[in-house]
Amino acid sequence: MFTLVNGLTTGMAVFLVAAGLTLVFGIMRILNFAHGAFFMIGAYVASSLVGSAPRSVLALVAAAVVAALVVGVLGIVVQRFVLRRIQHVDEHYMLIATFAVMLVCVGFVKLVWGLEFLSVDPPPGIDTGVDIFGLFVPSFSLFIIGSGIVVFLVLDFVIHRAWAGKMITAIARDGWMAELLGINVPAGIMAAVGGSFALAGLAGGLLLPNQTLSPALGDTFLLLAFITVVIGGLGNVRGAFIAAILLGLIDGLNTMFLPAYPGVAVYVGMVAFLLMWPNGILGESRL
Amino acid sequence: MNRTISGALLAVLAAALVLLPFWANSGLVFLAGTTMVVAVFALSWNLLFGYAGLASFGSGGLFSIGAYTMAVTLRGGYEGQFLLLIALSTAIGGAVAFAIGVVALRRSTGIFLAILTLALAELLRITLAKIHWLGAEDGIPSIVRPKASIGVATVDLAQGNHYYWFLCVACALLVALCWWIAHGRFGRTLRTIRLDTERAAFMGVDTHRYRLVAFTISGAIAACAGSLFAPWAQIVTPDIGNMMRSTQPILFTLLGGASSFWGPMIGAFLFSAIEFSTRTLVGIQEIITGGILLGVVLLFPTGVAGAWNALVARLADPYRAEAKAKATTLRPVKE
Amino acid sequence: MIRLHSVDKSYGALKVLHGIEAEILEGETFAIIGPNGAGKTTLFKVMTGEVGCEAGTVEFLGKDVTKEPAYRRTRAGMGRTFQMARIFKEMTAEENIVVAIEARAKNMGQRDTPWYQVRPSRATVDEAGEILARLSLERKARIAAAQLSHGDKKRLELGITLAGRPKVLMLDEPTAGMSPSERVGVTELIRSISGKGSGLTVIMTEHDMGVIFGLADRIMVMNQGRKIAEGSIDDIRADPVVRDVYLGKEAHHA
Amino acid sequence: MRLNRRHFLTTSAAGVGALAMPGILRAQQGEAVRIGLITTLSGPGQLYGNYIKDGCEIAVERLNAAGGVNGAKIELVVRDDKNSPEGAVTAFRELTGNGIKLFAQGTFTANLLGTLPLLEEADVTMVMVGASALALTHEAFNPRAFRLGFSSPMCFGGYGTLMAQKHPEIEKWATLRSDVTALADITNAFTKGLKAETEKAGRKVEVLDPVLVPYGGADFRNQISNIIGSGAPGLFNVLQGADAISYYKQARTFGLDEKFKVLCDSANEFAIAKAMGANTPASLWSWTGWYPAANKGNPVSDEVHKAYIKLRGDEYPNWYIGVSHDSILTIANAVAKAGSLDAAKLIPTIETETPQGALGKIQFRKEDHGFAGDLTYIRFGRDDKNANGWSVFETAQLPGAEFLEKATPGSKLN
Repeated sequence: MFTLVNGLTTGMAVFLVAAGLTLVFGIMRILNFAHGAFFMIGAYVASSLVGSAPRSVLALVAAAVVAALVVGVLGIVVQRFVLRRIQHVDEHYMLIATFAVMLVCVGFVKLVWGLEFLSVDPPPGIDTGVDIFGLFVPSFSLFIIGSGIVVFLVLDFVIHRAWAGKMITAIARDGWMAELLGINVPAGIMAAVGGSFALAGLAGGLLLPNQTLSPALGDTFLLLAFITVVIGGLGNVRGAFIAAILLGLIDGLNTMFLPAYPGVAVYVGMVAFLLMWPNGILGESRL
Repeated sequence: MNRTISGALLAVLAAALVLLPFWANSGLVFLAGTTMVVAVFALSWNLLFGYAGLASFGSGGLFSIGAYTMAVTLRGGYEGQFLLLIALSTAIGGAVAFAIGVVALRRSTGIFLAILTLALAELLRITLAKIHWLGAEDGIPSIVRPKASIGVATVDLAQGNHYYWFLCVACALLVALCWWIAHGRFGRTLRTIRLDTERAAFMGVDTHRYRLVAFTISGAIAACAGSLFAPWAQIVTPDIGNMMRSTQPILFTLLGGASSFWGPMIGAFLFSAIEFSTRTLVGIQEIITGGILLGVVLLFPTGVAGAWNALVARLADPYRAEAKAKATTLRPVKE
Repeated sequence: MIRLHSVDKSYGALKVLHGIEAEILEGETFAIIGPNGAGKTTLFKVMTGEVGCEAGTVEFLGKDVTKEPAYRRTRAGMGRTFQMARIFKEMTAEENIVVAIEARAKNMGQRDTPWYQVRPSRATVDEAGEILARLSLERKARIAAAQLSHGDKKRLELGITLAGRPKVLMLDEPTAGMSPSERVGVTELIRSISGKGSGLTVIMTEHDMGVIFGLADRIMVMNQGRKIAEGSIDDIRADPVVRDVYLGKEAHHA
Repeated sequence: MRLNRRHFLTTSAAGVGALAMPGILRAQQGEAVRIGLITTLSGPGQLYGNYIKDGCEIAVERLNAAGGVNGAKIELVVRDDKNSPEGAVTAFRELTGNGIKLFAQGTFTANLLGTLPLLEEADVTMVMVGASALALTHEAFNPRAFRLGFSSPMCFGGYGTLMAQKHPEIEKWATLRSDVTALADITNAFTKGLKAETEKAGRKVEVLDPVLVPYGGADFRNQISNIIGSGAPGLFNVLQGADAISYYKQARTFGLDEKFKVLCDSANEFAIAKAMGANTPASLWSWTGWYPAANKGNPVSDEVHKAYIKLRGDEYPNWYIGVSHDSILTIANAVAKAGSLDAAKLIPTIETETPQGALGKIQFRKEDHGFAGDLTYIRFGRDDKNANGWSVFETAQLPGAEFLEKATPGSKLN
């Protein structure tokens, strides 16, 4: 039972990171290697703001929002000066460009924050556990699960219901037509890209008390987020949400039934999934 | 004109490589040997990507299979049959690639194939790190450089720079093989599949079979490169097939230019040159490598080979080059 | 030549073909017409094997090919072009034809190039030259296909198809997007290829009635996924149902 | 924001200077005594590589200030092994090609295994900095290499012994480690030491099978729940670096401090406290290779400690600082005594000399060039009274020689 709750926690943590990744793919059709690095920068920025012991949940969330803004701006800069300049070339050059951006980001983090480990504690209020029907659940787990669900609901609403989402969808499907309809396409793309990258920063801030900060932090989540995004169907936020939960559960069952081979089930599960549903659970989506 | 300049340059570079041990530092010689092997490895990857339109992110796994096969058989005392061992490693790599291709290619292409192969390579790495018989994480060290006998002549590859020259010959042969595959009828047909799979099918081409064959050949050559690498580095570890290894050929190919046959090799040598010339700037390696990659991508979006072709074409015939450069962003594979 | 028997096809919940029955005879030029969305292109795809069908059978040369993939049908003698010309843009016009000839040669077991030879054989190059000449593209042989004009691209695609020496030539809107003068040229070209005595069967869809009436022996009219009429040009012109749903409206507009 | 600008600039300037030098050509030997340092300066191991570099640079500075070696200055030539054996081999061959005969190399075992077979041909002498893997002094033993590091049976066997002595009341131990084979050796050594000592005292102790976590994981809650569920009052934790800190952080909510009477960390020492500050576990043991406060009265240790504080402003240097300092010291001392860079003369000198280093007397076992220094264990934890939120409660030292494994150079230890 605890495995389930914890699987959900892991899943939601991964979803927080994967959401931005899948959106970037939906808008620009690139698998962004630098996403993990942006996540890491978000975490470092937030940690510089709150110090090692945040005073309240609000302080943590506020720091996460600021981190999101910083990373969003960073994302816009990257989009403007790097990705946009090569978007008409070959899509694979986007891949190499994001890889290069990742290297620069990691180097930058090393220079600014150094190599020593940094740690941020859960703020008071979510630093203990609660008893739910006799099951001990850390309240920070609930915080992560809640954050994941909120982010998902907001994203889902924006994409499928709100005007902004429709506009972005129109741009993603047919930029030329959108322009004809009077939508400011460059501004729209910029906002969407900024928003997607900002999600990485937000995730970095929210997950801050969950793990330790080191320049390798980006790698920890990047691969899991890649897997989630692919299993869920590229560009599909709902798919990523479901896939993230599945991933968390698979990993949980792994520790339960195959404790001698930690972390292996995720890969095996992914290979099996891809062979069964080569287009992801909910299919690919252009946003 | 274009071809003459490029050909002359190629010849000069090849000669410089062969003569390297006579004038360069042994570290540079080692790096050059490593680069030759990964250049061939990158070439094998581009055979799949630039010709069949399939992007694998798990090629490092096949490289690893080749390297481990060689390491284990050499440790097992089969040094006498070195050439046979290379063939064996190649065959095993090909067989594994074939098996993966049979299962994976029918169902997934594009990014899904990329992620699938990546997952398989990671699984292989994790598995290798757990097998004590294969040295677990520390791998198999102290691999001997054996004697190679061709008919009557026997060369002791353990001596001096003999293995380096052996690598030169072996890599040249592999490059020639790739060139032949890429430029012959098979390569032409593969290109039609990358350019328009459906159109190719409506010429009566069994696209799935061609892709499978390309996948197998590419895997076999990757494993062959791995098998050549094991006695060169004299140690193999599970990390020999990690994600960095798998992204290596992708970086080299895109840096050099995927649309050119020589692109992956140019990329490999350029990358090594960058790394070597910045080796003393410790601690900011990532920024340097990343910055240079970014610069190349932004300045030469067709890769270095594309930029070179454009430059040579402009020198040769300024007017036509202009028109050509405007008309196509991605140029056909030439040479 | 080709016989369709009660073919059904759906895309999800949308049923686009309802029990199509048709038989195309050897040597004739058979046109499929109908308003946009009538299911012409889908029917094409079912015949060539690009998509499967839920029910019914497709027979080619007396053999049931319903389950056969596209490349096998092509090997058996089908050749098709697409609405939007699909050619290998990065290759030159000549290379486009050469790869098609080589594919055919391999399928038919003709081996004129030794295995070690990299360049295409003399015979292949000569044949490509002939085909390009027939398409009046011989002067553009060395130009990258991407740079050809729209009309030339469609000609080149026809050349790729012809290089496969098909028994039945399937043209999906061969004159779509062409200027009137280009249209005349292509119509002439098709007529010269499929003229009596060539033995070539042609199946085409087309919007331009001038092209249809200039080429077709028999016409099938489709509407909303159903066949509503079939016959000679005169039969179709006289058919009251066709007049109602198709020509009729046009007549009113005119 | 802990970028030390001055240090960064000097590093870069030195780098640019070295770039300009025609290093790729076969250079002739200069006047200075050049020591090649190959360590990990990029990727995941960079943290430790940087410590090693700092320690070595402190040593060079100190030795040169004292007049160098027989009047010649020592020059350190640093290269990155790029976290891979082939990177290490490239660097090694480059430096030997430039005529360097003295080497210090360290962090990862595999990278050392890559260069060890090359020592003979290049005719060089090497000190393996901080290396712990058994293979280096056993199956892969090379007479030209000296291990200035603590083997797993020694420091973790001693660790187990210490725990059996300090906490005889604990009869059940849980163990936790990353899914990495090298860490399995550590766990086994601890278990062996613990059991041997307990049995000697006529008692019994149960050690549970290790709980495994994936290396570089992000969430350890499942494993935490498993371990706490086992009911063992003692825990030996063999996670490394960021993993370990994440673990303690996530485990706190589950009542880590209350559930376990004794918490033992393998070797992360102050990295945990420095990252976690006021949220450090209440009490935590850790092994360390060098702790200045435990070496009071050793002037070298104090000097190195001071130099490090000056360099980085950090009062709690990582143990690699001391070990890497002593590695350079060992080489320099041998060169001074032997009056030559020749390996044939240096090796017997290193074998017999016992220079005073930060770790104490540096002495190698003659048969397999293993090192048997003092073993230091520290207990630290949360302390509200201290400004940084934690302090060191106690230290314990054991003589390493008692725990050093049998010498079997050239073959695997059974």
